[in-house]
Amino acid sequence: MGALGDEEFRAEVRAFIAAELPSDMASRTLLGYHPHKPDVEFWTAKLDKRGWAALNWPVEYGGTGWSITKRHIFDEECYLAGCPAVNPQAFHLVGPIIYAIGNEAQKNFFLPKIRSGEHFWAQGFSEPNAGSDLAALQTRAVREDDEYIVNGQKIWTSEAQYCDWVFCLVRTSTEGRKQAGISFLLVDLKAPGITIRPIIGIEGGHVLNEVFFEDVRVPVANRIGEENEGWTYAKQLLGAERTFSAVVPRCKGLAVRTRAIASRDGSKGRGKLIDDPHFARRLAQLEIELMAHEATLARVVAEEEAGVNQHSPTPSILKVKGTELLQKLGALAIEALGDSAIPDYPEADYLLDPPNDAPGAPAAYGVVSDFLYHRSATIYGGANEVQRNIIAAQLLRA
Amino acid sequence: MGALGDEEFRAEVRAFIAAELPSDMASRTLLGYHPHKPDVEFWTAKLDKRGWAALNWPVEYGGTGWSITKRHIFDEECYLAGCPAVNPQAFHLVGPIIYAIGNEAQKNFFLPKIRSGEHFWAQGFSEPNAGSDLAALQTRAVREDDEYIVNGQKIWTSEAQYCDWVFCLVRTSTEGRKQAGISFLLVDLKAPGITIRPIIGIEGGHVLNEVFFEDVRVPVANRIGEENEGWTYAKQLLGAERTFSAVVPRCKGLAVRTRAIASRDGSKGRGKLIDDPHFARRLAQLEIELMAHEATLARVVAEEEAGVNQHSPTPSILKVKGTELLQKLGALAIEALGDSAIPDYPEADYLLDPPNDAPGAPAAYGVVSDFLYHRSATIYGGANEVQRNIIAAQLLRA
Amino acid sequence: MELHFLPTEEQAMLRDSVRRWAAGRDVRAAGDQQVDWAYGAEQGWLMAGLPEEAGGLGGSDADSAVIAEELGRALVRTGFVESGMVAAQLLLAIAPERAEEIAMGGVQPVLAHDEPGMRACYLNVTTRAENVEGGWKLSGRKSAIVGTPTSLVVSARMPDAAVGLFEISAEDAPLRSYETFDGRTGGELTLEATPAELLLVGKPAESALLEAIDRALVLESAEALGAMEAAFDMTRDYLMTRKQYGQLIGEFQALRHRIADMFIELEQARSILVIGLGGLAGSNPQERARLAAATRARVAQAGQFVCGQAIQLHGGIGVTDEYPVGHFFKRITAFAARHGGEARQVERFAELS
Amino acid sequence: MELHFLPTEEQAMLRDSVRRWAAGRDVRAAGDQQVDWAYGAEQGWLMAGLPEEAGGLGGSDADSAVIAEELGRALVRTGFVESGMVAAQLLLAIAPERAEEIAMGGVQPVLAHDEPGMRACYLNVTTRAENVEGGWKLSGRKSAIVGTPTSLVVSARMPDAAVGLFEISAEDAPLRSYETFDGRTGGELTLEATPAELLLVGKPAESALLEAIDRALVLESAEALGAMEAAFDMTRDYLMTRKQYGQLIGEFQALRHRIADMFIELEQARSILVIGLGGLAGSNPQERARLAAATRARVAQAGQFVCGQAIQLHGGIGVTDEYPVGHFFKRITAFAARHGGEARQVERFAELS
Repeated sequence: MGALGDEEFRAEVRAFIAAELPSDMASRTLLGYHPHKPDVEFWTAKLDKRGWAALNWPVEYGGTGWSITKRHIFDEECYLAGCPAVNPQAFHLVGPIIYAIGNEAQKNFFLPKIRSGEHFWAQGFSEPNAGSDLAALQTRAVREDDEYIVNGQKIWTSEAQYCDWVFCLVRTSTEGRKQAGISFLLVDLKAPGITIRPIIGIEGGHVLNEVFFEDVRVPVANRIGEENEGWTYAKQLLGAERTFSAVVPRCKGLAVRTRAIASRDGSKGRGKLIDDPHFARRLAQLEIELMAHEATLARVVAEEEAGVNQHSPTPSILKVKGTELLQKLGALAIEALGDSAIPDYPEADYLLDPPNDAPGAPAAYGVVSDFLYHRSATIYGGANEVQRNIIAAQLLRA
Repeated sequence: MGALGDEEFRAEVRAFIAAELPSDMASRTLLGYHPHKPDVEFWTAKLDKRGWAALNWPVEYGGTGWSITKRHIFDEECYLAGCPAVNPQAFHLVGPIIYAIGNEAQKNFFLPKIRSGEHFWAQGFSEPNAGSDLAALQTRAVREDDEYIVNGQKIWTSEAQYCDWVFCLVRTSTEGRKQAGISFLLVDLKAPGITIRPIIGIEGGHVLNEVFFEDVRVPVANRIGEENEGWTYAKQLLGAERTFSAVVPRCKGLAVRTRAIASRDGSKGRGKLIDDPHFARRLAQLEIELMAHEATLARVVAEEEAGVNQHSPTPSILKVKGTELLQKLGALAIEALGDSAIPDYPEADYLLDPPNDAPGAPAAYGVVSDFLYHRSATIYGGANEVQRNIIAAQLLRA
Repeated sequence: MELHFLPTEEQAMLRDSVRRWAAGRDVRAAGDQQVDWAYGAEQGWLMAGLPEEAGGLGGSDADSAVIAEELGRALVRTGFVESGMVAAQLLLAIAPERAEEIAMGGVQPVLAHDEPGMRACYLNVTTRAENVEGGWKLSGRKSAIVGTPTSLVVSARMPDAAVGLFEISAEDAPLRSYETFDGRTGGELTLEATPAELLLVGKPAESALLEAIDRALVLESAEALGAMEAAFDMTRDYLMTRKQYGQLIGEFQALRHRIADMFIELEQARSILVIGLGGLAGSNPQERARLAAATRARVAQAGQFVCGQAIQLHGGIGVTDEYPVGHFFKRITAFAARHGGEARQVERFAELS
Repeated sequence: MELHFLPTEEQAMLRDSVRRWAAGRDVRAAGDQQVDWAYGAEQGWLMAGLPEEAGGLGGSDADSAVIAEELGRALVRTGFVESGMVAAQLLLAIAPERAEEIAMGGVQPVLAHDEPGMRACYLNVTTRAENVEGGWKLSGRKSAIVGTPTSLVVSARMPDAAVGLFEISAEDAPLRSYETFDGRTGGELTLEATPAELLLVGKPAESALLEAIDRALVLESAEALGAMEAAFDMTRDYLMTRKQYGQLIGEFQALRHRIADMFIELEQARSILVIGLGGLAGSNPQERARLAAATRARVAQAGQFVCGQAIQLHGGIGVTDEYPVGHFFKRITAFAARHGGEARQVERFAELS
């Protein structure tokens, strides 16, 4: 459904992708495995050359200046075509904070390196005892002249193992409410005193990490905004990306893939699973839910552009609904695979050079892995329980 | 499924019902309308004559002394055959309290009159500001010589309009915790100072009432147990009836009826709705859930008889699962009816003398009314939210 | 397909005016349907969606949806949607010369198309039309008629199996009226060689009929959306008023999450209505039908959850006839039962995909 | 049908002994499957459900279920259920003279019946048996084989279309082993005129096969029940340990209601297992199949909810390979995907009703 119109623009995006995206990269991405760094670097550079890397940034910082509608179309086309996703922490999280709050030196140094793909960024927010209750964080930064000495630990740091920088919330004061006394620092991941320990996910992949800081020296010049005001900046950042957390393109891709899986000959006895009315209607049900969800996103986008209805708890709704749909679709995809879901399909073997006697079915590659990985979707970025707290708080304020 | 075995006993019950139950009474009951008092009186008397009225009571008080298993079989057969239900407040609630806590005079006076159907009882617990938080009740009983003077209001009093007595929780002291200072009184509904105001339900029926007490004089002899100990007795009473709140026979009846509704010729286009695999499987799903629920009831019954696993929060589970299944089955029955569900089928007209040009379909009589009435099933007897609190409290106690 | 996510200024004004009118109504009672009808006709509600040259106000179905939503919010029982927006528009398309009469509310038509067990197999018409001595006579049974029509637009199977649309005036129609469980007026028509005027036949009749059905699916969904909004608002207020255990019940996290879930569903319903209206405004009948089916299914699902939980969060008072919230639940229950039920509409969506 | 809701004293002892053995295991790793197998054989786990005259311990499938539940609790990867309880019992019924070898664990058979896309259309066998020079050769593809069998019991279609059961020793079988996503050993068999010994043919073969399948459905459900119990217990403990916002997360009402819902589902699974076992003990094959399908479906539904929410309530730590809870989720996900999925088992239940 082209709920957002603008078919001309859509065609331009398609043509660009068709011309520039190598097919092996596309198939790797479409299978739903974790991003492959060389692919992301390659594609970020291509986008940057065309001026399309920082699609959510204002033109003055090298962004596209596109309307949210256009960005959504672009995202959707990229997703469905299998373009590698640019480093999201850089483009969606720290980038906008740097251009909104950062000083000139920070903007000039960091923003171009994000756009070109030279700097990959990680997010250092959560700590072992500060998950849903993020403000309870304890990593300390003590000022010594023009440096902070940072000690502590971050956890659930996505992709830290191949990132260059990490933006952190650190405690610079223990006075007052716990939300006060937090500062926002940009830290070079190659700095001495940083140790990265991988956390392997239940899908077997390495996305998450623990990051340990032992007397890490960070120039005061790398602090964003004022000391002890980091919580305010972080909240701004977490609320901003409505569209990103709605995972609409990913859900659409999964619905299409599920239909394809269920349409294989012999997927149910001697027939096709998709011809089983019960299965077909459960898939249709999810497609309808997805249609309503996508329309909600489009409506929020339209409201945002028009500057109306700003106090509705819609970002949380988009996150809750999108991630729950993603999990439901994943479960239906596995059901459609049936026994073919069972083998563990290790990434490298199957993608780059699948053996001739490979067990299972190519239709299954990556489906279970993606499903297992996305159990985290209802947990990260503010667990869905926290999102429901936020929705209720907005609805029930007197 | 005869999950409980004992087929011989089941046959005996069936034979009794076949011999004694008038068919108009059976059809009236099976349609799911609210109990018709003359039917209940008739049937209670029949049961009493056979010695089967107080099936859950010990033999010494004129009960059957049956195992819980036998009671369950009996209940199920009665329900499926359309026997009117005996006054539940009398047999399931106050009766057991009278024989367990009451004195000899109370036992001798009240119990035979319950068994014979001479006394119908209402329950006076809830108040306008004491619903889920029952212990917040405020109806006062002030002692004056050998009488209490009762003032206050009860609400949601089922069937008060045709009951003879009401058992009430009243406040006899305001000292200490709110649970202390509550007494358990038996009150003659014909006593001066009592006013009953009907509450019409969303289904249009009159089951509920408000009961107002204005200087109502209640003999101290009608107090159950000790003064200020009423909360303990009430808790005993609310926890006792595991099987009653599981609504298994009612759910089974509704599943059978839903299947019949969906099996009508032309219920979907020119075919039958039951031949639609999607509908058939959703009904099968509920039948499976019901099977698991019934087996849970049977397991709890077996555990209770064996005296094991007594601290499991199973009564709450049975109530939650049973009432939620009842509502799901009701919704599916309405879906099966489709347009035929829409006319309002007033009780008396249709049951006793349906007009020749009656709109809708006889298959629909009582289905919507029953569905609407049972929105209350997840609210009364401790709302399902309260039941989940209870379950969690038992699971999470250190 | 172009979608309109934001109300126009005119729609906002229209919404306000309907809401002001409905504000004082008792949602528990039907009110005087004749008075309502006359008022609505005067306000132009019947014609909101019609072009000016057809005697309308030059708006679109989206304008009708705004009105329908507000009527649903107030649980208005009069068949504005069924008669004023669906059947009148169908009649007008066939008989444009009657525009003025229809626009003024002088005729209150209703579409008698459903048959017992049709279950949204819309072309499964079994009512038969026979040509007897130059006139048409219909035989069959029509169900689920809403309101107190002055004129019935009846579908029937022609001798050559094509679909025909006929008109029967209410005084000639053997209409058996009854009260519906949600307090509206319903009716069944038992036709036994009943004389009828032929309006349209064959493919044009079928197209007009299917468009009217899709319009009914979508605009009734708008009405249902309004009903669920009102039930939601009432529940939110109750959570901030009612105390138990010494605190507002809206402070209990389990109930907070429930109202959050209700709001999520409400927003889904609101969004998919835009999709359904986009389908009505489009030019592809199959796509229109597909999106109308999706809209109907999704709104029915959301409505049953929202209004069911509205009762649950109210507790005892919610199941009484005296309190409004149960009346919204009944309206949504009836809405969901009609047109074959939500599962059937999901099936139609899948068939049309 | 007689149902046994309470464990016997012997079953309680059996449960304790298996639980003691499993207590020290790391649920995140498969362990040494040969060692496990030898231990289980020695303990009589393979024979728990067999009458003494067949070399068993004189118990019933209910005893096997007790063992299976405890094995599931510890996420034991070895195919005790698939090989020891299902295939061995099938082989024994056909070849009672091999009782001692089987009971001692000297042969580890497995049933190779599933085929890609069979999806629990169990009689849809496409593997073909041909008689070549007095011996049998099989051609076709068998999937979803569990464990490291020494012997394969293979179903195939005879030249006259009857079902035949064959045996192929593992060394002669073109078995391609792989690791499953839940850390077990899986296998596929690609038969190309592979020589096989005929065990049984026609109706007796079909009956024996269907009984083995129902036993697999039910006993694997017992194993899944154990897995979900362990995930539940772990989550309950976590709620009473983990703090956020200065309080135990088990004090948040929304999470309290969630654990209550998990417990409700767990209890439903526990109960329907009794029904499934009742079916196995009964004498009516259709009823046995119907109840086995219901059991499988209900346990799969409960398991996916319980283990999914177990991860959710753990938060971040729940999605790591290092923490046990995700491993239970993977086992249940694989369990639910097999045998056609829960929806297919609901369909079978409906077909058999």
